[in-house]
Amino acid sequence: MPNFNDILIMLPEFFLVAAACVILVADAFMKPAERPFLHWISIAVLVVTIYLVVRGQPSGSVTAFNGMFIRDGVAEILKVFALLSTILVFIYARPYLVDRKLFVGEFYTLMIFAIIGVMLLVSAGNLIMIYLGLELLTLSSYALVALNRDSKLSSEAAIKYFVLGALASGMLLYGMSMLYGATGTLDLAHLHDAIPQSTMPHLLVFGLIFMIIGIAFKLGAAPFHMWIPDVYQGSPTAVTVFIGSAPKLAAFGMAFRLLESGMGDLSQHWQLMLAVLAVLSLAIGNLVAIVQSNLKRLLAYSTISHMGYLLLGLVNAGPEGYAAAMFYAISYALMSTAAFGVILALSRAGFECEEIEDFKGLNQRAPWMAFLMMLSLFSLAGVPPLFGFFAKLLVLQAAIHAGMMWLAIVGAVFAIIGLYYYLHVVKVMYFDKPVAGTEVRLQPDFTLRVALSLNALALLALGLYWGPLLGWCKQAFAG
Amino acid sequence: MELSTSILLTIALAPLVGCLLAGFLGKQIGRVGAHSVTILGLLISCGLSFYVLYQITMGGAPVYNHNIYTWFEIGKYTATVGFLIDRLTAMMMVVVTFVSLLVHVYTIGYMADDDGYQRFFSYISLFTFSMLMLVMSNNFLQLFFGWEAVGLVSYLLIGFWYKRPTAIFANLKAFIVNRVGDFGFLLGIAAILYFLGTLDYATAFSTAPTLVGKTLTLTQSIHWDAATVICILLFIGAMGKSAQVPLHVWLPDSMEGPTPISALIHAATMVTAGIFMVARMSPLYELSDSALSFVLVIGATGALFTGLIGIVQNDIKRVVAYSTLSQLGYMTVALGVSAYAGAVFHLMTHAFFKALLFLGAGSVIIAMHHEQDMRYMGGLRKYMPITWITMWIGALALCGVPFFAGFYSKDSIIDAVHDSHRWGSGYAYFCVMAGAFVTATYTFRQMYMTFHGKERFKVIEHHGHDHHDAHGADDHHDDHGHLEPGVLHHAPKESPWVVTLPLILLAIPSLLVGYFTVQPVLFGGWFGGAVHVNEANNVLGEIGKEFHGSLAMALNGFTQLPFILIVLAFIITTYIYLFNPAMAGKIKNALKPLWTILDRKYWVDDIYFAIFARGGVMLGRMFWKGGDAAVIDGVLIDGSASLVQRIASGMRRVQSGYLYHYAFAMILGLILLLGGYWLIGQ
Amino acid sequence: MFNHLLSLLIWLPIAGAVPVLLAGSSRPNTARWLALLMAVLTFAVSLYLIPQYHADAGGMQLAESHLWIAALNVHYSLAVDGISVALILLTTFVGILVIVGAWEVIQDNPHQYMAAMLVLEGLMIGVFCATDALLFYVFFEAMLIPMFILIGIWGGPRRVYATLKFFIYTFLGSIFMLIGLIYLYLKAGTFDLHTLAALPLTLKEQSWLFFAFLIAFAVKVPMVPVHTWLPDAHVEAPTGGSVVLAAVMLKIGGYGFLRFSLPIVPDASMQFAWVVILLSLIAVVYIGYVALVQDDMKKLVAYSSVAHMGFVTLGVFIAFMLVREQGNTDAARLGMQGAMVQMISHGFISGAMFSCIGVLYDRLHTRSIKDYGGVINVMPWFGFFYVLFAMANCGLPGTSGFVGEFMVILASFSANPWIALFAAFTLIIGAAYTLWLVKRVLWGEVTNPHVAEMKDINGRETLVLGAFAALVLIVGVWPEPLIHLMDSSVTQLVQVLAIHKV
Amino acid sequence: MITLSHYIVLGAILFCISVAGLFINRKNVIVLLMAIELMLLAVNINFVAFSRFNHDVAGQVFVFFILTVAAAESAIGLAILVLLFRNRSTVNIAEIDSMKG
Repeated sequence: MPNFNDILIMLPEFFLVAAACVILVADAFMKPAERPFLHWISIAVLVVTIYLVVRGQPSGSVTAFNGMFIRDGVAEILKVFALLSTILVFIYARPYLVDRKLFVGEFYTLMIFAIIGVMLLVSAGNLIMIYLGLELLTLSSYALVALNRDSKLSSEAAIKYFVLGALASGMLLYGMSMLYGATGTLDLAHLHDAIPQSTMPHLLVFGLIFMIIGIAFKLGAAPFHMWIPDVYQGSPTAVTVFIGSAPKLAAFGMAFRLLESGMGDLSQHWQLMLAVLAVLSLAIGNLVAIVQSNLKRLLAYSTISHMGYLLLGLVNAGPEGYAAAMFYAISYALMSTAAFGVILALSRAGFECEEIEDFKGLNQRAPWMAFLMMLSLFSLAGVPPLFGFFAKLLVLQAAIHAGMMWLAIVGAVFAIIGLYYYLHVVKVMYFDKPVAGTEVRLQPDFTLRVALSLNALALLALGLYWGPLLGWCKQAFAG
Repeated sequence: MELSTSILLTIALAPLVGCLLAGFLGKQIGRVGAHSVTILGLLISCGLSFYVLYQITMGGAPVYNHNIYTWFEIGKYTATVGFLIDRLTAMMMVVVTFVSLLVHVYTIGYMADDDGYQRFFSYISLFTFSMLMLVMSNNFLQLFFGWEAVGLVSYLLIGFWYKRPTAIFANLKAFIVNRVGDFGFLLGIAAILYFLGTLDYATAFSTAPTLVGKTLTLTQSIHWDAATVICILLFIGAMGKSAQVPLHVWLPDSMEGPTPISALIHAATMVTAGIFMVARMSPLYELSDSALSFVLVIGATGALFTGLIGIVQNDIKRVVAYSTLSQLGYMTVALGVSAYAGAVFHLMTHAFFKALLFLGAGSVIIAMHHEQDMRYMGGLRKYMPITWITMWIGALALCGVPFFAGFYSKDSIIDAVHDSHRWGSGYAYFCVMAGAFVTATYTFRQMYMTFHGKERFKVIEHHGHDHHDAHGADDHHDDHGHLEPGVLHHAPKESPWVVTLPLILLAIPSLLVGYFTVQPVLFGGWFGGAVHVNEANNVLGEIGKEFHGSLAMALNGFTQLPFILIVLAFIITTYIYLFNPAMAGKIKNALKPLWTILDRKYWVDDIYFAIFARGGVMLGRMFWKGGDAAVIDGVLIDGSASLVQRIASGMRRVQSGYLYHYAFAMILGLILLLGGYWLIGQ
Repeated sequence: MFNHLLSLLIWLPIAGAVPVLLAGSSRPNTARWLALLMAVLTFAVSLYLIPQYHADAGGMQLAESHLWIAALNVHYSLAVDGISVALILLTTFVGILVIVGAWEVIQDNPHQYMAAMLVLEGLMIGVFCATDALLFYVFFEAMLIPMFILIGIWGGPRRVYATLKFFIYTFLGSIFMLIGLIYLYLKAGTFDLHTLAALPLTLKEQSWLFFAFLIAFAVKVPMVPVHTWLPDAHVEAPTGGSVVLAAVMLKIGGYGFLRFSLPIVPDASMQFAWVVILLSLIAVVYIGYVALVQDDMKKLVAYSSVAHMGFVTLGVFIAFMLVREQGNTDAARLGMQGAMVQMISHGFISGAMFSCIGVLYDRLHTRSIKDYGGVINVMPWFGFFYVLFAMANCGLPGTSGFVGEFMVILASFSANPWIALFAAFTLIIGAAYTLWLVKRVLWGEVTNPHVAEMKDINGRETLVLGAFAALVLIVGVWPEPLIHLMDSSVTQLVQVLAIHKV
Repeated sequence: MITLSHYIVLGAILFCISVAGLFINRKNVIVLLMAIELMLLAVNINFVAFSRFNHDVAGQVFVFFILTVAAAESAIGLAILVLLFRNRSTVNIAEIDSMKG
């Protein structure tokens, strides 16, 4: 029988659900002119949620509703950064949506439902919760991808995303069912205890494999990455920037819950599998990115490679490995929001500014934007002293510590190949002359400029002083 | 009483100051200013050099050997800059500064309206400074400094007329050939440091005996005697600097430079640096007979075969140049038979009469408006008597006619070779003896073709501008409007006093210096500790036993084989060039092949150019195109890049855009994982 | 402030870059003067090192250390020894000259150019100060960004190829070093270089680490066969870029060997010293020949840089043979000192050579040798400097170029005569390619009419070249002060070599 | 006597059919939606069977959730399908390939 304490523990989620409903209704009664209120309200809601998440944070790990819901350090960090990135997404998205007549209430409600899904996912304590959180996130994302109803590409992206996503969650469920069969429980904690004395080891591993597929799909690790390029390119940039940030954190959380909390004892199995996936992702992501001409698609492939690096952290299967992976997920979320943010800032009505050619001579047109883009690109490439470098450092260290020197070397080699296409974009921005027809928006929305600058400069700042963040991550897994 | 450091510093630095003033303030102080400051500097250091010589010889000043400052000090290795002043050094200082001073004066006339007037004075003063640093050094580092510095100035001066393609080719050639020698020289110094642990002369010489028995291990099987290795390496340096075969090729080309420096650098001083160095290192050389034999053979070869080339030369300066090569050979031979004093003595006398010959040749060239080909001269004696007489003095000295300076030095060398029992001395004796004949032949030929016989040049009085002695830079050639060779605008005339005065001042020592100094320098052990000769090798000592004074030696000289050869040469050349000029051509045709060999200088230059210059460039191009461009960049760098490109564009096709392919990929992934697990399960 | 002197040195120029950047393209002169001010200030501060650093004491001095990343036990720790001091002085000095040199040469966005230069300067100083491996690595890599920008924006026609090649080449080298460092960190639990130096390692581990370091620093030096980025980078870089690249950046490679390979993996370094020595000798001979046939002045000088840097690596690694096989520490010191002096002097000479080429390029806008000839006729003063630096480049005694090579050759003869034989070959080939260049550029009649119109160097250029010339001559005539500055540090390094870890 | 394995095998067969349906079918998107439904049903069979044999009710609870979500999922799926048809007036998978490479 749920008591009031359970509700307190889940307060942020409840608050957000309530807010989502309010916004949904409010939007119905609002005149289009009043939409900006909606924008600010949504941001306010998220800020309050962050506050609730941080304030109510218990020292250790507590559960609610009989272990359905876990609230611990990991969940806290992931939620905070997921919410933060979503706030950034709201700010970046607005001018873009306004220009394209997409500035509608659904966007905000769907986003908030998606973020609720993220929050449930990262603090799920039970396979059912995982499934529900995941579906809440993905179903909202399907709709968001299709937000621009008149775009061929969007609808194509949506259908591809939908079908593959359904396939993936089907496999996940299938795996869950096997796990359930092998252990007779859906609760992750009990699962963890039940696995050792399970009588059907093969069934367990089968279940594990299907689950890994679910995770890999959500992360976008090869060979379950096929949806990423098309969805990133096809969906409105305002949605792409979201898909590139919070869901990745959620995916990491899901991986952690399932693999560590649930199946930690099977690590000797899944470590190797993840290593294989990591190598594939690094290879495919970095290589195919080289031949891209569309920046969004290029960043999509770079996402795949980055998920490969994230997996390097996971294969360590130890506290510092998870810390490194989470650190990597956070850094990636910040970097991709910054990169896509620049695209959003520069695009104007009738000009998406998503082809690499569109960035020619950006340094002459908008030096500051070019500089911010350069920061995020070098950070993505992992060049010190930027944030991305230290994230790479940590995951490489995790891999080496796990005794997988070969994996670290593979990662290093592909880092070099990856460097090439990031540099190529910098080259286009700085060394080429601007071409006609790519006149970017010169005076982006003020809040956007501020937020974007903060976001990109944070990559530098966190590069110079990232100790506390790492400490926070480590401490989350220490317990 | 002890020499004062300040004096020595003044001697060395005075020319440097002159150089800097003339060089950097040339525009401001003008021509007169330039030559005044430099000549003043030279006067100071020349005067002080004489004073030092006096102090060392008569004044009973002890040998001066002190360091000025430390160049580096690393553990037990120290390199310093300092002076060692003993009789050898003092004599060299006097020779250098004296000849240099005269050349400075001479230059006033010779370069009178050359654009690079100030620059030229700055260079020759810089040269004097470098040469002084070389001879006054008390350690190998400073020696090498001077060694290379004179090379630099020689490079600058040969290319002084930098518009002439031949000049800038010659100076590059000179520098690089010298560098080949320095290559060995530097290794020699390194070897000394390795075996003796010091760069300081005194220490090195005092510890030299410890070299005996030491060997240098080149491979497991090859061990070379330490002393021999050191001496030969050092001598390779001398071969470069003193133009010994096979590194002699640069000296004749160096005649591209203005005549004054041919006299100063390429006859009197720089080229003798090698001889000086070996004499200086005598304590080391005495330890290795094989090294000395090497020196002996090299020197002897040079003495004869380069002289032969001189016979077929028509360029008045080149004749002198080849005679310089041959005379350097004589000095080297003397070194080879441990007659170091003889070598240095010949070095001194040669400095005087060879400088005289060069300056005389220069004076002739002035008169001929920079026509250097002797075939267009002849009968000049009535136009320029002073030059004529002084040059004859030089010529006789060169041939070694008794009483002239050259006689004493050269004959004693020949005797020394005769008495020596060192391996190769037989060959050397033949060479120097034959060399005496050859020397006389080309010398008389040169004198006859220049001053005697009928005039082979035409004079067309040329109205409008009557310009003075034509001069170096070829813009003057230009306003001659290039008539055909041998045609002058106005009759040749004697050069101004600034030119003739040095000739006279050089003629005097060329005539007398031998007579008065042979006794002490050669047989009186004048050099004292400066040169060291083992008793076993002391050939000069042997000769000394039969020495009864300069007069007796000279009189005795008339009866010796060398003099007879000179007379023979005199008769032949006189007949050919005074009475039967047509005969020269006949002989030439009769001995065509021989003549060709000599005219092509034994093809040495051609071979070098083909192998080293052309070959080097070819090799470089091969390395560049083949190594860097093709293999490293082409295959490794760009190759791997394009490989990545290709793989990438291949992989992107997998992303076909078809939903069922995407789904299929996921199934493949599933199969991969399941299969992998199954495999590992096996 | 005394105990933060090094931090000041690093951050002053970097912070100074901000106002320069803010000056904006609209006020170029403000940017120029600001940049110059910052460079001069930095130089002044660096001069203050000389009294602060006690040369006789040697060792790491002026240390400052703050915990940077507690979770990873990474420290922001700086300290300098004699070698670093010398290199820092070189850096700050060159820093001024490149800014003066670029004064009116750089016309588009001078503020960005100057800012990049200042940032670069600060980062390079950081490399020479860092005593924490990770900090070193951060500075080491961060340098690439401003250099990438410098070459890419203000470079020549093929700048994109060159700058990408440069960046990726160097990144490739260093990423493996990073893996090596992580491995060390996992063993030692710290990135502190002292601790790592004391860390016992098996020969197998050492060998792997040695090659990880080798590739990183070999690319930077650069050593054959990973040198091909240098000619391209130099040819395309703006004059200032080339000067910094040649004068300072290459030294970081040599410096890295001293800080990493020698102390951390001495036994492997001993075992594989022959590899480095062989490569260095190849650099001297092979690259000498390649330089001979270049028809682009910058390429020629770039190749000669490779050849000269060969002496640095040579001097450092013959020290192993001398110490361990013969116990001849003094010769080892001689060789290593030679290497150090060579680093400094090559900084002057290559910087000067590239400045000279810049002077010519600004007038004729071509670097190909055949377009020149007879320059001396119109630019006598320039000719004076050019010949001086050329002579220094072929190691004429009395110039700084001679000192290092002389010492290295002396030492290498003690190590093995054959090494000395090949090393000394530079006397010939070096003279050949340098003087042939001089012959074709300076001497001869003026053939190209444009050459006839060239003006002699102006005051600004005279200042730059004169400053270089003064240092070249001072170090050449009296190297003792420089050597004394580094001697105790070198001695300590040599003692380190003698310590066996296995 | 029907054992657990029979159910598992049935579930597996259904799963395979649906998977096959996903990537063998090259014509209609609707078929894809059906395949997805089928897959969920396969999962449900597993759950029910396991929960029955493990004497644990949670599995059947899960099935209810899956069914609900499946409904929502197919709703969205159909919505997207309509959108797709409106934009490209076709639902043939073989023609949906404007983004590739």
